[in-house]
Amino acid sequence: MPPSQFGAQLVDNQALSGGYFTLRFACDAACGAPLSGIEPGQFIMVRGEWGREMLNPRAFSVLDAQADGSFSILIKIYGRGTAALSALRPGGAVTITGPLGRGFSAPADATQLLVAGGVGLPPLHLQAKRAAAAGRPEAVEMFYGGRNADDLVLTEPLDDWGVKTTYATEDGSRGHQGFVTGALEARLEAAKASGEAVEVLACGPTPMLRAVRTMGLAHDVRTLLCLEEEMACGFGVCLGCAVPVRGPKPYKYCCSDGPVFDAREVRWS
Amino acid sequence: MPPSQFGAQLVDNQALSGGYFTLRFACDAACGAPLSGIEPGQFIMVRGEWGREMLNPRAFSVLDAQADGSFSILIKIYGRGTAALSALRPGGAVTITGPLGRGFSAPADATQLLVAGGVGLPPLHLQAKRAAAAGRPEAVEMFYGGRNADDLVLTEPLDDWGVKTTYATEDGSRGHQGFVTGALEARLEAAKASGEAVEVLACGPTPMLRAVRTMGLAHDVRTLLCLEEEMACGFGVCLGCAVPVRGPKPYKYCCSDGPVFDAREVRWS
Amino acid sequence: MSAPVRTNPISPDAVDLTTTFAGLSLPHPMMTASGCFAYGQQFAHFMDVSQLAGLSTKGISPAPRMGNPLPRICETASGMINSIGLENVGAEAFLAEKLPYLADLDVSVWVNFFGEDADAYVRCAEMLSAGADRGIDVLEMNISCPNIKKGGIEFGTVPEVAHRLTKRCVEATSLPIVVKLTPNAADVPAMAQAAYEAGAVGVSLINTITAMGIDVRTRKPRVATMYGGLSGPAVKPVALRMVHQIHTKHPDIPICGMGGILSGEDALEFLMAGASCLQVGTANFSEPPAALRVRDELRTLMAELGISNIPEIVGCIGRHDPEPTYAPEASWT
Amino acid sequence: MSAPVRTNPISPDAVDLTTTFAGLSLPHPMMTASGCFAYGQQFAHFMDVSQLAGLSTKGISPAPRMGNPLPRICETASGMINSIGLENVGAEAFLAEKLPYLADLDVSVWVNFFGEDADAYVRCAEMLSAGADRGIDVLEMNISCPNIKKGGIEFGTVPEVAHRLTKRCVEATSLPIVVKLTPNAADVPAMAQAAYEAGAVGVSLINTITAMGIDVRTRKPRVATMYGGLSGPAVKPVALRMVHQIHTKHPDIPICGMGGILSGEDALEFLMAGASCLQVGTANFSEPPAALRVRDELRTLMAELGISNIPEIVGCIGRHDPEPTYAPEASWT
Ligand SMILES: Cc1cc2nc3c(=O)[nH]c(=O)nc-3n(C[C@H](O)[C@H](O)[C@H](O)COP(=O)(O)OP(=O)(O)OC[C@H]3O[C@@H](n4cnc5c(N)ncnc54)[C@H](O)[C@@H]3O)c2cc1C
Ligand SMILES: Cc1cc2nc3c(=O)[nH]c(=O)nc-3n(C[C@H](O)[C@H](O)[C@H](O)COP(=O)(O)OP(=O)(O)OC[C@H]3O[C@@H](n4cnc5c(N)ncnc54)[C@H](O)[C@@H]3O)c2cc1C
Ligand SMILES: Cc1cc2nc3c(=O)[nH]c(=O)nc-3n(C[C@H](O)[C@H](O)[C@H](O)COP(=O)(O)O)c2cc1C
Ligand SMILES: Cc1cc2nc3c(=O)[nH]c(=O)nc-3n(C[C@H](O)[C@H](O)[C@H](O)COP(=O)(O)O)c2cc1C
Ligand code: FES
Ligand code: FES
Repeated sequence: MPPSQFGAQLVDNQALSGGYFTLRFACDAACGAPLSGIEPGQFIMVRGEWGREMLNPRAFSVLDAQADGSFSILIKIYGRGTAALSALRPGGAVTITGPLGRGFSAPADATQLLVAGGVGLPPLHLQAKRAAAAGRPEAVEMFYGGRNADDLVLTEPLDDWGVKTTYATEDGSRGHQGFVTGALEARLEAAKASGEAVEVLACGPTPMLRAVRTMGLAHDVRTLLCLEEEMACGFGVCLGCAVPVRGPKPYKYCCSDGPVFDAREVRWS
Repeated sequence: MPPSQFGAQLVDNQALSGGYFTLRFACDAACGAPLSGIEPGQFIMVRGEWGREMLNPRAFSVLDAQADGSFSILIKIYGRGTAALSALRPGGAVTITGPLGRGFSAPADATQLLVAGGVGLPPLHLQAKRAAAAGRPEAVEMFYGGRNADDLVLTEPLDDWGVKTTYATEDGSRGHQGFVTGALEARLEAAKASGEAVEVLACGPTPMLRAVRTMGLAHDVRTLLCLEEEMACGFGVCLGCAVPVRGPKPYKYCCSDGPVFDAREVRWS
Repeated sequence: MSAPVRTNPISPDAVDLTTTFAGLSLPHPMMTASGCFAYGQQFAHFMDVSQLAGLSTKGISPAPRMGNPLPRICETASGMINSIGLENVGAEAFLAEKLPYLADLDVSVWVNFFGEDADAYVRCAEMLSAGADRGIDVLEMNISCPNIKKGGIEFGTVPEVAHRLTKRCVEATSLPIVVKLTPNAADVPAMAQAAYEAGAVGVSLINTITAMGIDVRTRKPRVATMYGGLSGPAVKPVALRMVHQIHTKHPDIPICGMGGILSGEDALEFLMAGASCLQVGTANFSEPPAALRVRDELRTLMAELGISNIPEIVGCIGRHDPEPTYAPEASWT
Repeated sequence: MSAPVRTNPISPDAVDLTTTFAGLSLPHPMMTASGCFAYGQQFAHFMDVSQLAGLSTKGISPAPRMGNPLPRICETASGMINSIGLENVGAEAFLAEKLPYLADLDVSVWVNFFGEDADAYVRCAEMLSAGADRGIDVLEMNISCPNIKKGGIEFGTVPEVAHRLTKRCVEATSLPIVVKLTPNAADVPAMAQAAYEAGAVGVSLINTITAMGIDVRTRKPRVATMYGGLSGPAVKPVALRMVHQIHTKHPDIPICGMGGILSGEDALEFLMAGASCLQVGTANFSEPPAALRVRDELRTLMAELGISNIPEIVGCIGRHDPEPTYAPEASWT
């Protein structure tokens, strides 16, 4: 689906634990369902009716999108824009640009280990949902980490879908105590021992992604990282969201070449 | 009452005819009733939670203020600020600075002819209300003009108070056809003929005020004009709201010396 | 207060939006600005690009450039700072890969260009001349390249240096050259004059204002190069002033105005200040078809104000009526 | 992305906000800016004025000035334009009528001053010297007076001229002189250096940026003098850049920073850029006690970031870590 710009209204704003919110929107009637074919990891740019002090739109991964044109995002208050969105009431209007970027593809032969942290959950949550909908919940496994149990949201659907989950919290209040990368490391070791084909799909805070990348490279498994860079346009024209890469050119663009990048490609020290 | 800055929440937002709105606010509990002693013509500076693209607060005359701390204003959409206020819902927070400026004093010996146009109504409406409350509704007479009947709002209370009213509309849909200054001219002639002592208090669009000033000077009756100038601070420090005057200094300040000025003082050509 | 200029509203259909810039006839004043429209293709998803009056490409240098390290952008109050580093595909690849798409659009194609030194400017102008019969209409010479090393700053700030550079480029190409001015110069009208006298057909302005943001948590600048360029509505008042200054001092110099244009009213302000065509930059990021919306709003606003054509109002700003003189002793009437 | 500088949060009580500017000890960095605080009295309704570290008065000239015709102000995106015309009561009336109130406040009193020509500057400095033992702490010399006729522009934009003027004023008074710089100069660090070498104890910046707004209905400029000065959050990125440029080139010159400060985070940005005290201007109009709120927010933010004192962070901005070098041929790991 090529991107377009369209209006939407908030249908529902649900406060979750840990300061998270899910916002569900309906597209303007005339727009159809521009996001229904979205790939997990693809994103939208969102702008509210908040004037031009906040000049540029904000990027959000799509948590889910329905055939009726409705779609939802998961947010946490970071600055003014996310604060304004968290305060949006039903009926509140936003302008959406999307779908943008390239997402994850569905599991093929290797088991996909989905590693999520913080607001990096949506791409992997949707990836799990899609796998389950395709009758292959066992093709993915969710590794989801946070500071404490409140930080882990929207976990019930994962159980409903029959997706295997491993949780990790820094304070041990849910699942393993420690970082999610500890649990991932153990899983990768086990796969190596058994000769099982696995790949890693990760989205979350940059320090987590750096650790996942190092681990994936060390284990020589295919590792895909869904990155965040500050964006002005979201569709490849401002060149603001450069990601340093190896290869024939020094930079690619998070918004148009990504946000999903192969860990081997990313030029991080 | 010296001015202060305080918070308030919208209690009620009433759309009237002609694109006017009355907004009623309650002061934050801790503030008491900072506006209850306001003089008609005094004003407040209002700022909503709309960020800093609109940097400065907006000036509004007080339409009424109660001892319980509630107060109201009459607005019409002019630009972004008034549009944002018109869309404010109950519970919406604003920051108020006031009371500011110098208003009209209560009628003494001369009958006060109150000349109102557009959003210039509030000072004169409150002046009429005060006169009625003091048991002297006959000490004031309202001359109120607009383009058409829809432009004339909040007229019922004037009748309730027993205030004599003369309306004028450009299309003749209510009261005299023509400008309100036509009716005023006739009234001033009558007063001159009968030797009755009158004075003129006017607030409204600048062309109206210019006409009233010329008329007042020609009839040699005391004429007070409640002026509007673009304001940044509202309390006499930015020097933005200069009003050219005769006298020992070339300018006075609309916010701190006014907004009420003697027509003889104003240096208009 | 001054009274509005009273003219009767007219029908939007009666508004003639055509304008002329340095002999170039345009169907309306709205173009898109360099670096804010890439090479155009991506916008086809969002709008009919051929509806634009024209567009200016990302700045082209003789060889490809890889751009600056991250972070490259940050938002500020009603504006943004960028430090992209003039990343571009280079003149050769531009001509081969990007120009054919643009040539087919039937809009005025302005190729924004620069060089790392004076010779590279001339070389770039020469290389791009090959596009003269392949769709390029104008070369827009960007003399404000904050990221160019030695001497580069003088191209944009010293009139004599700009004059010399412009002259060399004008002589090196058959294409008309528009010089894009930087607001960081002390005397912008002098820069415009220098460029015009050197043979440029007109000037465009403003480029971004050098600016900085700081991340207090990392104690680092918010763009990696420390300083970047400020654009967006925040700079509009500065841009308008500079357009008006040039138009007042040098009414013959055609001006393409830009800096924070977001609405038809913004556009009309720039026209009244003295610009005869306009570019929309940063606004494209949040709203890809912004320039076309601005065009439509401009038409509606002109109709409302009874303005039937553009030439009527270019540079029409008058002074306020003087106040009655003040005599301190004057007694009240 | 750079990682935050990790320091443990501390208690707000453990934050020491004291700062030193050119030998002047201040209890915290927050002052109010010239022209945005009048002569102070009106603010007593809204705040305890003596809680400020200092204040700068409306600009004073030797004789009273009546100011510019209307309109004098207009709002812009995240900013405003003013053309007040340096209206003031004059040095004599200032000393007699305004200074006594300020002297009683126990805050650092900076008297902003200017003259219509160089001699008037010197005369004003001399006249105000009479306030040296009556409460004046600093003379803030405004060398950017857009409304001053012939030659005035050069005071603020030509280093040699600024040096000469500063030197004469320094010699004319026993009071320390801080030179207030204009962002309209091409080379602001050179201006700072000129002022400092001429004997100024420090510099303050930025004054407003020359700007314009147009009322498309009246076809008139939105301030009567055509151009006015832009202030507010819109200019903050430009102000930060200039403060940082001066601090980087001339780390010894004490800087009082301003331009769009509205929050504790804004204040911290200016300190990190190299300012050691700060002024709040336009923000006072919408929120009279803005400078004290900013002080409180600064304390809270410093505590959160584990910054225990001001000197630790003045001019602490570092560069970003370089990216791993790029080798086009490099194969993937
Ligand atoms: C591809 C992508 C997907 C994302 N998905 C989500 C999501 O599903 N849920 C969610 O809560 N957040 C997500 N983010 C992060 C989200 O865009 C930022 O939190 C948001 O832009 C912050 O805006 P603000 O106004 O609240 O913060 P402010 O600090 O006021 O923003 C200032 C500027 O910084 C930018 N910015 C700040 N933080 C980030 C960041 N981490 N990444 C990129 N730009 C940033 C903003 O866009 C803005 O330009 C995603 C980012 C990207 C790039
Ligand atoms: C003493 C006083 C009393 C007023 N009382 C009322 C009232 O009771 N009801 C009402 O509806 N309006 C009143 N006004 C006018 C009201 O302040 C303006 O309509 C309002 O500021 C417009 O803001 P905006 O954001 O909608 O328009 P914008 O055009 O977005 O405003 C842009 C700027 O222009 C200023 N401005 C625009 N129009 C005016 C104006 N006519 N007078 C002063 N400043 C202006 C704004 O303050 C702002 O700075 C009063 C003005 C003054 C000075
Ligand atoms: C991300 C970005 C990249 C830009 N790149 C260029 C460029 O390559 N060449 C150029 O002359 N101007 C460049 N500009 C400046 C714009 O063309 C324009 O002059 C400026 O942004 C002001 O207009 P605006 O406020 O509408 O954006 C760039 C601006 C931005 C925001
Ligand atoms: C209405 C107004 C009047 C001003 N008058 C003066 C002045 O008399 N002298 C001076 O040096 N600066 C004057 N300034 C500039 C401010 O002191 C300050 O340098 C500038 O506004 C930037 O700070 P801000 O963005 O916090 O307002 C004035 C600014 C405004 C808005
Ligand atoms: S956000 Fe503009 S190119 Fe990626
Ligand atoms: S509005 Fe600031 S002095 Fe009147």
